[in-house]
Amino acid sequence: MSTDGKFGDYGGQYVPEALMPAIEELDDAYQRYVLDNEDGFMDEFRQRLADFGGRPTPLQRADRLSERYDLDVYLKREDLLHGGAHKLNNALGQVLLAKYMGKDRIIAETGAGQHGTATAMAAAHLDMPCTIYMGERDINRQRPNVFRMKLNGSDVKPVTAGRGTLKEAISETMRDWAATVESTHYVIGSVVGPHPFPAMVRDFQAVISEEAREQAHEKLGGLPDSVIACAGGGSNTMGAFANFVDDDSVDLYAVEAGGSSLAVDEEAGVAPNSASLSTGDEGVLHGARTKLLQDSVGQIMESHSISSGLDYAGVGPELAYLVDEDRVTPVAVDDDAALEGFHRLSQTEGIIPALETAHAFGYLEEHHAELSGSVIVNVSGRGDKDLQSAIEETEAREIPNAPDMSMFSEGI
Amino acid sequence: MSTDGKFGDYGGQYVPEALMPAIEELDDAYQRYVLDNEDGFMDEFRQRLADFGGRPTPLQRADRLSERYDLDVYLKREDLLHGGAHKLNNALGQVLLAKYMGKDRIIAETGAGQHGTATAMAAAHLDMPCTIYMGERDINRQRPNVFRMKLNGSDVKPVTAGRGTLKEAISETMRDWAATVESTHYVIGSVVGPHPFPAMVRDFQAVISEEAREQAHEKLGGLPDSVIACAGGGSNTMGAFANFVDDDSVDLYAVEAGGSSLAVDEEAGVAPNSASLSTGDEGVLHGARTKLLQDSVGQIMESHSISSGLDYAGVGPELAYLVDEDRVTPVAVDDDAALEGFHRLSQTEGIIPALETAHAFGYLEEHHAELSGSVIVNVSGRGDKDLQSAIEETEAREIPNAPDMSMFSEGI
Amino acid sequence: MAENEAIAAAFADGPAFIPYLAVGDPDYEASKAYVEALARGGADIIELGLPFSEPIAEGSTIQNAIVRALEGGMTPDRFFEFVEELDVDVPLVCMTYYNLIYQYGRSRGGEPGPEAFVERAAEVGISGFVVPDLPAEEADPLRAACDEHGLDLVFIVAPTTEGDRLEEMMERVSGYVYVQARLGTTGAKTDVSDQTTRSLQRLAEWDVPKAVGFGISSGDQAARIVANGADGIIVGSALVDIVAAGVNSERPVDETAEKLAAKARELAAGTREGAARRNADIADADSA
Amino acid sequence: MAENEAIAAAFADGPAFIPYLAVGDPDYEASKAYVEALARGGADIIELGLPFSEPIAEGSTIQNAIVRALEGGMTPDRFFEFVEELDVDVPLVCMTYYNLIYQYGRSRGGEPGPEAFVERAAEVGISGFVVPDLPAEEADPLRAACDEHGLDLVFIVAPTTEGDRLEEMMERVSGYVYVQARLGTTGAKTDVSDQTTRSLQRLAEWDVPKAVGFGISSGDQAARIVANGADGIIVGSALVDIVAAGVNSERPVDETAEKLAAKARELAAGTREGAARRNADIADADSA
Ligand SMILES: Cc1ncc(COP(=O)(O)O)c(C=O)c1O
Ligand SMILES: Cc1ncc(COP(=O)(O)O)c(C=O)c1O
Repeated sequence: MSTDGKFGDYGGQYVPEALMPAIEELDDAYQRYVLDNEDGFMDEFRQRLADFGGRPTPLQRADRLSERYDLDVYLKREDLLHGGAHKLNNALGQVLLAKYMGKDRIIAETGAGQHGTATAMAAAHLDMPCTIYMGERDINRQRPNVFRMKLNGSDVKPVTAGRGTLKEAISETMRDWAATVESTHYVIGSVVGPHPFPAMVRDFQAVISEEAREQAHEKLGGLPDSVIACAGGGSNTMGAFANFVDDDSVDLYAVEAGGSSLAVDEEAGVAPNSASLSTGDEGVLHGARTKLLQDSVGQIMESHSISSGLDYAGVGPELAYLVDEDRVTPVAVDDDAALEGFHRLSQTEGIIPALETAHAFGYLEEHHAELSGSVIVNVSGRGDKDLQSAIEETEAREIPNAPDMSMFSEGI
Repeated sequence: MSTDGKFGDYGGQYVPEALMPAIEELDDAYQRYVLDNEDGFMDEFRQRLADFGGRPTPLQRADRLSERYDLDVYLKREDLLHGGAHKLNNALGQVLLAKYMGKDRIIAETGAGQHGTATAMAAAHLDMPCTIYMGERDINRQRPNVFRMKLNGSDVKPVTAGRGTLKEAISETMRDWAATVESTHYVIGSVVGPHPFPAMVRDFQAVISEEAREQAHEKLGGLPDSVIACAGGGSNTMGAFANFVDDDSVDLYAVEAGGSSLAVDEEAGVAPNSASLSTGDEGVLHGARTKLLQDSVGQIMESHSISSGLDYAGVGPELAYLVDEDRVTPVAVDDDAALEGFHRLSQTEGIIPALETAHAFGYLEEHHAELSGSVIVNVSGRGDKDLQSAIEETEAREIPNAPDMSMFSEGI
Repeated sequence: MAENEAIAAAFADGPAFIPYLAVGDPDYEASKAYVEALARGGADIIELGLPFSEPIAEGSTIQNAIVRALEGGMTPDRFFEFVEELDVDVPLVCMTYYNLIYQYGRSRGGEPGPEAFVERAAEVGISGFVVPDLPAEEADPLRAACDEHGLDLVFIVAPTTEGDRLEEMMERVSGYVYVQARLGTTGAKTDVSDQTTRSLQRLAEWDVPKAVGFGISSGDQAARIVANGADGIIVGSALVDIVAAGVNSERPVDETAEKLAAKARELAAGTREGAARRNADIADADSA
Repeated sequence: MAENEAIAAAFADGPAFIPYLAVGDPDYEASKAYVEALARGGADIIELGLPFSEPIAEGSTIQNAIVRALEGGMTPDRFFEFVEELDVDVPLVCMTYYNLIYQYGRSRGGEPGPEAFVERAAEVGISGFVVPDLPAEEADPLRAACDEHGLDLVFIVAPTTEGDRLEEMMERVSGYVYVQARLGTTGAKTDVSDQTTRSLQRLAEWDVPKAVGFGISSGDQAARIVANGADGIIVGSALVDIVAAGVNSERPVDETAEKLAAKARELAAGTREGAARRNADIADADSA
């Protein structure tokens, strides 16, 4: 990354003028506290990640998958992080940073609720008042996560504008921030948004590959041949890749949600997938230039995935850049393959992955023959949040390795 | 413990004759593999607990609770263990032991489903066919856990006899075991049942206090003044106490479920609590002599607690013994206090505890003034499984620190 | 070690038919009619189950009977009353779980321990005990109380019981041993395991009567088992099934009692038939 | 840097009233009637919003207008058609988000970049642009295209914009600066922040016209702001509210248009009134 917040032509700061001082202030804080460890910020961050978050997470050899695929499959267990996903690495980093910056309030938006719950946890832990914006429709689809946020003392604000989903929640959070920049920090949930967010979130998540690289040396005696991670916005992805990017021998695979099809429906403005790296075009969204799912005139398309955490029309600008540079290979698996991956890991290794994560295992199941040697798969999160969708989506399809779930046909 | 499986007069092997060879075989395996580390059993167990389970779990200083209570409160974070509770320590140990014993099948019973899910995970991980018996009524109350077991490839067998709850499931599992002892290991879920289960399960769970003791030396520079753990069967309790029992300066508190009242309803055969250590009498249940909730003639009473994992009429014989010896202080907090503890930890530390665990925090909230210095609280599990009950039970009461949950009145 | 005379007498003239019912299933009066029907049908000894809330050794048939009996209000004191009132002329063995035996003293204001229970049982005319969750190793207090009152203590020998454990048990047993026909818990099954034969052989060196139970449901089976050397057959679930069917179809008590008597007659006849065959075999062997 | 003559002319004889509407809200024809009503009501310049699917800088009022317009089928090409067909005699400024400007070239088979969009905008008679998500640092390509076609590029100055950022912006701005009255996003508010006064003071050294927007909803406010030194007032949400109310109450288009015209008259009058007051103040000051 160059210091101007660009990754090649990607990135930048395409935001309303009113937010510029806030992101400049944040950029300054990022440089000082994160990059230069001023006041021991990074030390405190790492210590809290260990004590509160449960780091390091294991790098576990998946014996049964290794046998099945004739590979050395290793799992980086972010599902064991407090909250059940890698999201806390970033949320804790940003809430702590907000404290160092003297902010006294946190806001965030959330779609599926994973980033919201991580932020609410971090805010409770660090005693920061926290408001989470969430589309009304998403609230109704993700009630357990809403409840978790409220239990942690966050104020969950339903957003009724538009369709009541993530995009409206993002606008609403921007709106709040634009009015409160001086006291408030906006915790963005992935490696997206204007600089410094993509770089900063990557740096908070990079602990994943920092640990994995070291653990690989211990357990594999060297570097892995490939690293695989699912990609929505791309924060677990960049976290898992960051410390391997300079190791040219390590292949990096970003697995996107292929949804029901990679083709788009221009008419309806709908892409039945969330594969912006694989199929998107360059454009400007939510503060950054990156690869997007958009129609021919530049309206953002509604994306789709069975996993709400991957269901986003954009992707982190650094990933877009690394794909253009041929450093990261973008791949996509469809909803069915993701469900197959979900059941495979659950049955074979006793780990129920998030549906997001399941895409990485769907890729492994479909393409293991193209891989060789040792593979690290980032288990970005656990699937407890997805049980209901997994039942419904599995029932609606023919998934070869699905268990009999007839007893759940009326829901769980 | 003496080698005859007794803790004072408690313990023993009150089982049908048909099971005696199985528990003798198990006792032999326990001595060899667990106590003598034959074939490196304990080394493999510890390695798998680390890689698959995510051990060590942190000992975290709870800054905000410490301030609130004017104590040094430390949290032993078993909620971060794979599966979300301490249960995996035991399940993984027993399934691995079954493998070493040459068994080719695992059975277990489960009430709330926590032990069942832990066993199903361990069985998937170790490629052991697994059958879980669960009362039909419990199945309907704990559907997400049932689904998790099935996802992990276990066969969940509904038990329709009697009231369709834990006790019938236990009988059914015994029945299966009695018919299949040669090929099958019965994974008991707590420090209960006939010898060697209480000792063996304690030894598998003792990793909690082994780590905590070492971590206390690092973080507190010495021993804590007290250790607090909730107690149902008592496995997280004995796990948290085991390595402190010989340290006379460390006070040990076992917090039982006081339910709605410590009084009993002889007529109905119901104890509206699960406080067998605090209020029970000596008797014989499920293979061991221990303290029980029973009516005057010795029929076992129906126990009650808002937390299904504490809802058991017996308790581990070793705990009964340690209470008689005045080494462990049995205390009880009622449902309301447990809910207050649940909300307190969630709001103050960003950790949503299991309702079982919440009893320990309810005790801290009510009795912190009687404690001094440093306190380790065992966070035996996370509360994701309890969100629905927490809403319902909170709504039915006046809990001073409960968040506004009106939006959830129709369920989550 | 005391030997109860009534029980010894029951085995004196040939193999014994020993039926089991849960007392109080489905209610006090019906249950009395059922037990008396068994006596009428030819029982030599009757095992009377005192229902315990956690019957871990039972199959689901008997477990359900126990639930019915408990719901019908059965308690240890009602059980003793029941035995006292019973109008039968065969020895009665109480089958229950140890906690009820152990707590009875306390329920009467004394100390826990088996003495009070055994004393009261002797008073009402019980001749012995079977306690499926009491291993021989823990049985000394109960054994002592039985000795004091002249009652038998029956142990269950599983197909897997051998060596030291078997020795310990045989040292403490009196009346008869309950030979468990196969692994598993109680429940009516149609096959007669050859584990039974092996068990009988293993027990041959002791001269206490060997009664075989678990899964016997027909006169035919009874005959074969007795022919194979058993000194008695114990039948529970097959009889409880009749009670359960009566409950489910709301059959009048006397009809169910009649069906029980008929089944008892079949089983008793099978037992005699087996004895006859065995004697014939012995005669054959003698004459060969 | 080019200066658009029409816009310069609009500020030439005193402060300008600059209303905003989202084009296509709630449909093409109604929207045309509404924009024409604004012109009738005395608009000096009109800001025409080309709806973008992710309007991150808008308050919920305008966000909802944009949703309606998109649902009504508005697209960049329809927007240009709309402008072409519009029968008004005031300069028109296109307000939209950068992605639509950037992608337009590609949608016509060429390269992405702002040229094609600007060329087409110039063709249909647009005089300038406001692009709320395009910071000055990223604006050079658009600035260059505007220069080529004689169009203005308006930047928004926030209360917090100062120092180097302000310099960069003022170097690239033409037509007018959009002075954001207060922090936050668009939306009708009743208070006139004194952040506005400070902003105007900070901008005094540049002689480009300063139009104040964000939260202006009455003629009174307009008058006060202009009296305080603004060269124009920009009103969006207060007008969009009228459109929304019309939609919600299913009012006939011409009635809503009339209400818009009336509101425009009020705001235009306020603007003139403010100018008069300021001149009087200046006269006062002069005579003092
Ligand atoms: C478990 C998990 N994995 C992955 C993602 C996708 O986000 P990202 O691509 O930023 O890692 C999410 C988002 O909610 C998630 O919850
Ligand atoms: C989180 C948690 N804590 C505690 C318990 C109680 O069990 P024990 O007393 O054996 O630790 C349970 C049982 O399900 C549990 O799930």
